[in-house]
Amino acid sequence: MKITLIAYGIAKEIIGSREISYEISEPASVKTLLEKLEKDYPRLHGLSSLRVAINSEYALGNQAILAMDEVVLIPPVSGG
Amino acid sequence: MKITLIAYGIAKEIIGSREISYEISEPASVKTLLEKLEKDYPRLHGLSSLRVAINSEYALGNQAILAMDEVVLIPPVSGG
Amino acid sequence: MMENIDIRLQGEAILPGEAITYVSGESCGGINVFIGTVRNQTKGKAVVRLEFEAYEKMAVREMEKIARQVLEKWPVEKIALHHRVGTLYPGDIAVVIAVAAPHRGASFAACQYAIDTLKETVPIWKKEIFEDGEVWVAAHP
Amino acid sequence: MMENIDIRLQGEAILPGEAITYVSGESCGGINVFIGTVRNQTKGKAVVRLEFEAYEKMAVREMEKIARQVLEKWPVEKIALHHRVGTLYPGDIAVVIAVAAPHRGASFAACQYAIDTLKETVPIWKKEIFEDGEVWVAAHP
Repeated sequence: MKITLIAYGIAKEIIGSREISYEISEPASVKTLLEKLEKDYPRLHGLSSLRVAINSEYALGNQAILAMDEVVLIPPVSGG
Repeated sequence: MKITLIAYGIAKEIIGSREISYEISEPASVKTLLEKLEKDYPRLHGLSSLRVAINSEYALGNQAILAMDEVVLIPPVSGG
Repeated sequence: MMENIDIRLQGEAILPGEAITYVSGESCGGINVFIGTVRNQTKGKAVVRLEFEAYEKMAVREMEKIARQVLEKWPVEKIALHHRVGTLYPGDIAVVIAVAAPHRGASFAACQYAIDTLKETVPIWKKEIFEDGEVWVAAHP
Repeated sequence: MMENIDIRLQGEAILPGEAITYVSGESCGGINVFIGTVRNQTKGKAVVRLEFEAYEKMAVREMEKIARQVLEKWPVEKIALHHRVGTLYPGDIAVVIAVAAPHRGASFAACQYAIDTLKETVPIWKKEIFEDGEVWVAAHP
């Protein structure tokens, strides 16, 4: 399954682009996505944290990812 | 000894004036002043607190009062 | 002695922006500001106006003491305490305290200490005027 | 749903007076304001500028969540959260939070909760640019 993956902050720099098309095997969850990402982009592993937002909400590890979801990588936030 | 007594807030209303000339017996202290005042103006006794400032500083009960001191009655403050 | 401290006791309207501008600077990361305003009611009774009076000389000294304590107790860069006197109406600003610090935790703690202490020690009094009477705030138990 | 809540994520300069004016009202006695500004140094290294970016849609939602939590947890009348994005220089304002409450204790506690939570949950990122390099703040342990 191909998803559109969006990345911000340092995750965007590591991925190389704000938005990429990314292939993941089904059934896909946040956990399986993160495992594949950390293999493809080992520098993600060095971050203090890496969360995933699905459709503008923080997602849990076992949450399923569907093809039409807006999937966003959230590295450590630093607003304020 | 005659002192000039200055009063603010509700203490001014009870004393009847911002400033009065007030006779106290020597040796005078904050404590003896307050005792005489509460006899002369019993309504002072009903206040939540009554402090005395001498020369712009809060005074302790045993502090002496001299004729040239600026003596000010400080009822409960309510700034802010 | 008064470096980094701005104390004002004023009859004119307080503008919070003046305290904020005074404490602002490139080395501070957090500014906490407390603005005390006149409420339109006290225990359900409509307030018409408030009359503030101050033992001015001592009030300024006590505000200076608070400011110096804040600079000693916390890593604070600058502090402004502006207090109004005279007649105020609901919505008017009675006091503004602004505290700038390199980090936000200190700015909150110092600002709260400043307003809490001001309310205990600074010789300023307010009388609430209602439609049918008036009362010196906190005068009686 | 958005009554008494003013959320902004903006590229233009933030004016603290706008948040203060929004929350002001005759029924509140205390307003607490936190202003986060860009420091001119981090661990002794001079900061040239900061670049803020936000996942805007979600950032606004998370700021709204914080505001609603504040209105549920404390007797707060109004809250404004204004956050800047884009390029900022030392001294510039990155965030302003203003909270109005009938009594001051709630205004302090609610404002501190709002900034603490914003820094944990709102998807906004800043990169510090130094003379000789740049770093995404908090990215690495």
